[in-house]
Amino acid sequence: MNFDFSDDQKSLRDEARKFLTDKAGAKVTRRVLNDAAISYDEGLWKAVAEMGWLGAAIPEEHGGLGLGRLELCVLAEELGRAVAPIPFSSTVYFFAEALMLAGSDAQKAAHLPKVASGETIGCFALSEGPGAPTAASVQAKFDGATLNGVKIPVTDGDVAGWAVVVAKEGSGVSLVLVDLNQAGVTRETLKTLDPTRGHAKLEFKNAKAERLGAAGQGWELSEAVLDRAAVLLAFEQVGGSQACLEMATDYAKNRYAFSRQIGSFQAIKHKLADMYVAIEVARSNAYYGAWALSTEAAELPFAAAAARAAGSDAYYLCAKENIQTHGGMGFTWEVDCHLFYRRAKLLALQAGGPAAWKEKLVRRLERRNAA
Amino acid sequence: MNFDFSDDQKSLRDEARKFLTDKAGAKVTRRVLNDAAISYDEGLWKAVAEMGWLGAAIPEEHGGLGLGRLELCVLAEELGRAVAPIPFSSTVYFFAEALMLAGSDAQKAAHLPKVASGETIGCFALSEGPGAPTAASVQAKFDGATLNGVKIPVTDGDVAGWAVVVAKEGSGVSLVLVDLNQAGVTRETLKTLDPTRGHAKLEFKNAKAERLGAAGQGWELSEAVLDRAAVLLAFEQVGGSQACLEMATDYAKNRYAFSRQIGSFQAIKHKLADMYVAIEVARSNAYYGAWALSTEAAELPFAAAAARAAGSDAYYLCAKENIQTHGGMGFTWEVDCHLFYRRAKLLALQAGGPAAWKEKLVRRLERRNAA
Amino acid sequence: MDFNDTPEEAKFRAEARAFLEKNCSPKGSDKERLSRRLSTEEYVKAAKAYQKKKAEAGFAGITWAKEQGGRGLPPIYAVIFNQEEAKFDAPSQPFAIGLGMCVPTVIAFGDDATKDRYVAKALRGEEIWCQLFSEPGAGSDVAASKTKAVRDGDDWVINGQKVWTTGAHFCDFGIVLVRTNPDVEKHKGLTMFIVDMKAPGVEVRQIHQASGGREFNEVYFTDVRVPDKNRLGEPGMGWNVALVTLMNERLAVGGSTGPDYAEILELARTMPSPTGQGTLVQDEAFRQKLADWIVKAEGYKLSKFRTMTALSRGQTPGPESSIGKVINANHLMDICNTAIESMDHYGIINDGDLMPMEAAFQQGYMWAPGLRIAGGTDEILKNIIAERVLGLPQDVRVDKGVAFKDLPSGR
Amino acid sequence: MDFNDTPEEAKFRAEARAFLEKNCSPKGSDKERLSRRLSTEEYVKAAKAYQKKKAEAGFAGITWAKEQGGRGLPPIYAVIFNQEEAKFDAPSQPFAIGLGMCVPTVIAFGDDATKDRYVAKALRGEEIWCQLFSEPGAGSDVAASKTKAVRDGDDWVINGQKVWTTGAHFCDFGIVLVRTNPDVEKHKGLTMFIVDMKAPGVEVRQIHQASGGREFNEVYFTDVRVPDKNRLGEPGMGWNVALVTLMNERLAVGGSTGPDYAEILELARTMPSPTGQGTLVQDEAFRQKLADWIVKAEGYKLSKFRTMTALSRGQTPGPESSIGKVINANHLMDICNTAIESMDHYGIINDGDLMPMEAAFQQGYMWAPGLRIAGGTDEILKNIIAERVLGLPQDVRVDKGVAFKDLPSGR
Repeated sequence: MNFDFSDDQKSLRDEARKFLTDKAGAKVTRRVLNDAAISYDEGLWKAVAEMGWLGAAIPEEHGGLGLGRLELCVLAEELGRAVAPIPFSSTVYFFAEALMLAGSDAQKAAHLPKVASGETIGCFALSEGPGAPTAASVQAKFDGATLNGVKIPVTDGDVAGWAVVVAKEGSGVSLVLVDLNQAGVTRETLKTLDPTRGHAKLEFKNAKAERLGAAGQGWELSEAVLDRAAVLLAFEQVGGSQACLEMATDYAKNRYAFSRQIGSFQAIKHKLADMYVAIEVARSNAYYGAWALSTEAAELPFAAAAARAAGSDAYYLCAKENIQTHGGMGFTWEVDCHLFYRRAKLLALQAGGPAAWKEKLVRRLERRNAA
Repeated sequence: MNFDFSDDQKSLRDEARKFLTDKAGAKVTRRVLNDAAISYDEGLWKAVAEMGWLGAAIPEEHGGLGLGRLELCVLAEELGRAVAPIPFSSTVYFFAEALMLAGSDAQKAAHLPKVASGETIGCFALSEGPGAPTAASVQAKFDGATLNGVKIPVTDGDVAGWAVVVAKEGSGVSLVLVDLNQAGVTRETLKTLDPTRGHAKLEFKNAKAERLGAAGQGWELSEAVLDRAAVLLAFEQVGGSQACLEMATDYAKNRYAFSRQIGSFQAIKHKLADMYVAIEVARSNAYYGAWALSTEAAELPFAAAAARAAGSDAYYLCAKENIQTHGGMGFTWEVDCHLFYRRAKLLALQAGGPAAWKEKLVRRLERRNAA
Repeated sequence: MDFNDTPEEAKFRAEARAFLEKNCSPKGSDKERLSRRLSTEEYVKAAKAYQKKKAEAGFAGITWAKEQGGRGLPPIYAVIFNQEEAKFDAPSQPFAIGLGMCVPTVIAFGDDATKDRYVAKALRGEEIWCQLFSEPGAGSDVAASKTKAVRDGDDWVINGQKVWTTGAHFCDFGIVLVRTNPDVEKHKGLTMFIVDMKAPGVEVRQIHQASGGREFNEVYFTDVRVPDKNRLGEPGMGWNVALVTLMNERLAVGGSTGPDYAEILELARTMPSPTGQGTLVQDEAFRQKLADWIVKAEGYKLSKFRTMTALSRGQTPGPESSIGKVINANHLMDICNTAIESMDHYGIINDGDLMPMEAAFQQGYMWAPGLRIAGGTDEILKNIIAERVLGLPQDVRVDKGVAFKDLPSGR
Repeated sequence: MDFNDTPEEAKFRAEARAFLEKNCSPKGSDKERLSRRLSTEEYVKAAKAYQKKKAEAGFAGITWAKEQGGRGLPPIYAVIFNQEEAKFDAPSQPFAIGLGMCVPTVIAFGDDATKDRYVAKALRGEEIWCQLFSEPGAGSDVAASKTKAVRDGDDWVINGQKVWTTGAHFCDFGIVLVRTNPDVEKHKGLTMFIVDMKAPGVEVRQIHQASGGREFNEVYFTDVRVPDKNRLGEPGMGWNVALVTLMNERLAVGGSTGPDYAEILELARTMPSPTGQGTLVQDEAFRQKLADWIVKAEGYKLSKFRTMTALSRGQTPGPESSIGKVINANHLMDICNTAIESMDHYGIINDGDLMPMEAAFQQGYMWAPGLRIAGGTDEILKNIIAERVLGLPQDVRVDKGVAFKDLPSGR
């Protein structure tokens, strides 16, 4: 029985935390928050690329570090904790994972090295409007060479150079690889609840595109990409939740009301204990997802859904109760509570909302039981 | 604007509380709890009959007091508070209401005076096994003269003399009036979570029976009976919830831990405040139900569903948190907490479970919006 | 039980409606509202004009004594007027705190000269008031105020900072709770003053909220001189004065907070369900939640009817009306969060032009955390219910019998 | 990350399984269990015989030092044995508290003569132990124990009452926490003794629980004489001794508490949905709840794997394992309540012959309130998490610096 990260992985975590404390954190996130003209921090992006993190899980032959997914989970937790304002998840959890999952050798060779170096920002375009997408609801259309349709919202779609797009092809669905810097692509920046990350509406009009993976396999591939991303996002959620708990705990120890530390009041104690319990549940489920992801276990779909459901609920709880613990201060722009509250919602929605994932979890349990 | 009981009704409440404090209460409820041979307290039943409560809402011409449904609501709250171990709800909220709603003059004349005097205990037989019954699920069969089928469970069915039974008749459903003391009826007593009330499985084999109300109108009538009973049960739930809150508050003021009254700890304070809020919500919804019931308003189906949903949730919360507030003492047979915890579950199930009523509430809202 | 007005109440309601129809537009869409259409300055001007008309028509100070310019009617009449006014786009908001909380305090504690100077002008809409209690270090624990006033001849000199002051940037006067004696117990060293918000040394800065808005202010006092005649109550009795102000808060607060069950039901009719089958309104998980929201919202609304009944019988509603805020803030957050999550990825968009109901759910999501805190946190309100309604003992107080200056106050 | 045993662990697991297959039956239905089939007396006899076999085979005291008759293995081996044993109907329950909590306390604080007298006999199943800490007035606040012991020559004389003592009616010895000095602070006047449960003056009465069962006892002490050599630790140091016992509690507690998500899913396949359409398992409200239960149950199970990993690395699990009980009791109550309510009116029946899963949901409903209290209430466990894991300050203590006899203790 070894259900924990290795000492090497823990060293990586310590290193990552030190690096991000230095190079990221609220001050960097706020640069993006307060400047409507930018939607990610270029300096941090470059620094992260230089650390090799963008290629952590990319094989060495494609310019990556060739580490495992467990190492990527470690990094994800730290990026979540730092509320990092960079298109890391879109590029690494979605775009690169889609390429590694479905790409031809040529596609991998063309794109992965640029991802690893930080040259290519990638994104994943699935949603086409309100509600959880289904295979049947996809309207974007690929004819083997060109793509037409509208994707909204696309996280980091405003700054990405390339997109993996889920599109109809004939009677099926395919994944499609598209260069976003072409005449056939129009982008419209979107205002969102989390301005520390970019979002766009992407419109494709006869945009040149190529298939990623087999024709008609797009929905299954999309689900597989979402499962992988779900585990990695769950680590971001755990990291963010943990940061909220630490922030609230610190405040509760130092803030006085009625001449006592507010952390000595049971209402605050039990609130923070509830956060702790939610995080432990989320963390354990995330670890299981990490194990399944790293070993390509058959349990991955189930584990990913559980990790995502637990992570989304925990982060929402922790983000809102962190504000509440801070009282009036927590509701000011200057105090960082709202950065987490905003990011919590983005992470809960980016790969599909909680109710849809809970339904997936139950379906996967039923499938497992039937097997 | 007058959304409260009148002074007369409040006097009735004070009187009822005084009477029940004297004649009922835990000591009487425990007589039934601790004696497997009985399922209601005959002495209390007679006393309640003598007070005229069984006929409170029955017209004077049929031997009742001819008061309104508001007065019955007042009595229901007090009976709920006392966890009264008598077949009051089955006889008055279900059996008598069904007769008044659907009975012919002859049926009313035959049965209502005996209900009012306490001579007849009545019951309502709808369920035929696990799950919420529907018009389509009813299996008991009435052929115009005889009844066949099995009803399980029937609250107070072990002690009732007469039953109103929901049965199939041809392609529709009818209400049927049955004398339970006949050869065609077999009763089997059931062990339940609330042994302070009787329950039976009733089996009908060519039992003589007569129709109550029009043929084929049984499901609509059954729903109407359930709506009326729902409001009255909601008052029992509010009364029970309030008793739990008072019991917990009293204990919290007098029990010491860590050399302080436990009621001075925020965890207990906030628990009791949550109970208070739930009760206020339940009470206000119950009052609205009472108004709709007493004025035969078109809002009754909506109001009844809201009152029942709020009442069931509030009583469950209050009953379980009353135990928790009492700590180990609350989990002993000798302390009365479990009487409420048991009754809370019976009241939440007796006229159909909470999820089914919440679904009804939403349907009724949609119907209201569509109108 | 009877939901109808008495004949007198019905007559008053008709008069109120006639007045409102003459002077205001009925509520239209959000975009048409005065508060959106006008600049703050224009809106305050409109509010003053409207208040003047109310005063002339006898709808200002409905429950106030006649000698204060009021109409001397029972509280139910104020409720009726508010019910009717809520149907119109009436610019009454800027006066809510002043006439609801501050001026009643002036009436209760001011001498005749003070009342003559301030009450009528406030009632006629000529001067607007704000309330200056909360401080960065005194939120839930308002009595821990540190802003100090030192006697200097006939004046007091105020230094310090207040926070979360609604409307400070357009107000003329405020009532300010300050510490005049740090050498006695916390609650015993406070004094209340009327302060001229235009006086030298008063600086108002808007607070940038987490939600992005700027409805509240910080107010800094630097050597602000206030004449002793502006004192309300004796020196050291400020806490008792403040309690009167806060008691009035419960009567003043109310109104809609954001989208409720009707709005999310409307949304659910068109939103796909998270399971991919049918619409959200067909999803039983949603329907069960909707039922809970109906029960809570109706329960709260009906509880207010019970309060109104008590008012109409001449009873004063007690702290039990605190349940409203405990229910509403979390109710709003839950509804908005569910609505957003049901939109899936699309729910992250926060743009009124693109989103259902002009992004009301997204805005509610950002506003709800503030609502859980403003005017008393969930935790403080539950303490109030536990202690003042249920009679549970106070928590252990470590600030009894200790001079304010010796109390620990953290960083 | 790796869920496999090391080669040594795998070998040990195989040995354990072989032992269990030889000496126990695999778990069957509830009704067939030894604990149901046998009388208490017969069951205790079977337990003693089984414990003897365990000792002979080297599966008793797996983590205990060799000089105490143990095997001196790391804690992960005890976990492995427990995992395997849980698959069998092994009558180990009567020894759980004695060997898990009491005897380790004897080992930690007893002198050699004491250890020689008691430890081996306990390990070989000849004598069973119970723990006598809680009192009617000392539940969450165990240190408020009032049962007193007064020195008389070489003996101490005990008078008072303990409560919630598991197995007292069949135990041979107990460790009892008593007050030997009421004139000092609460935590400083306690002393721990070994008490012979068959001694004159010890009276055991079964507690009738709210759930109807009788698993616990009250124990009355009337002039019970205990020799001074039975004292564990110095007089006045009883609280420190008790803390060691309670620390072992966290390692001893565990196991299944009742129906979980798999069981309610099985139920839902046949139960009609509350909407009247299809079965419960097709009802999305149920499915969303089911997902939450999966997440919690798996999260708890996986958290135990993390604890086991820490154990296998030689770390001691801390108070963070308190999360288990906070999750489990409410989880059980919620699952049972939902199951019962889904049965509609039928759910009220509490008869194993009539009900799905032998009425396990009804029984869980009645048992769950006890689980929220036994071994530390939800509230106490959250305090522990807040204070010992998160490092939040203690609540204000009013019992510091006051002699026990002068503390208020209510009615």
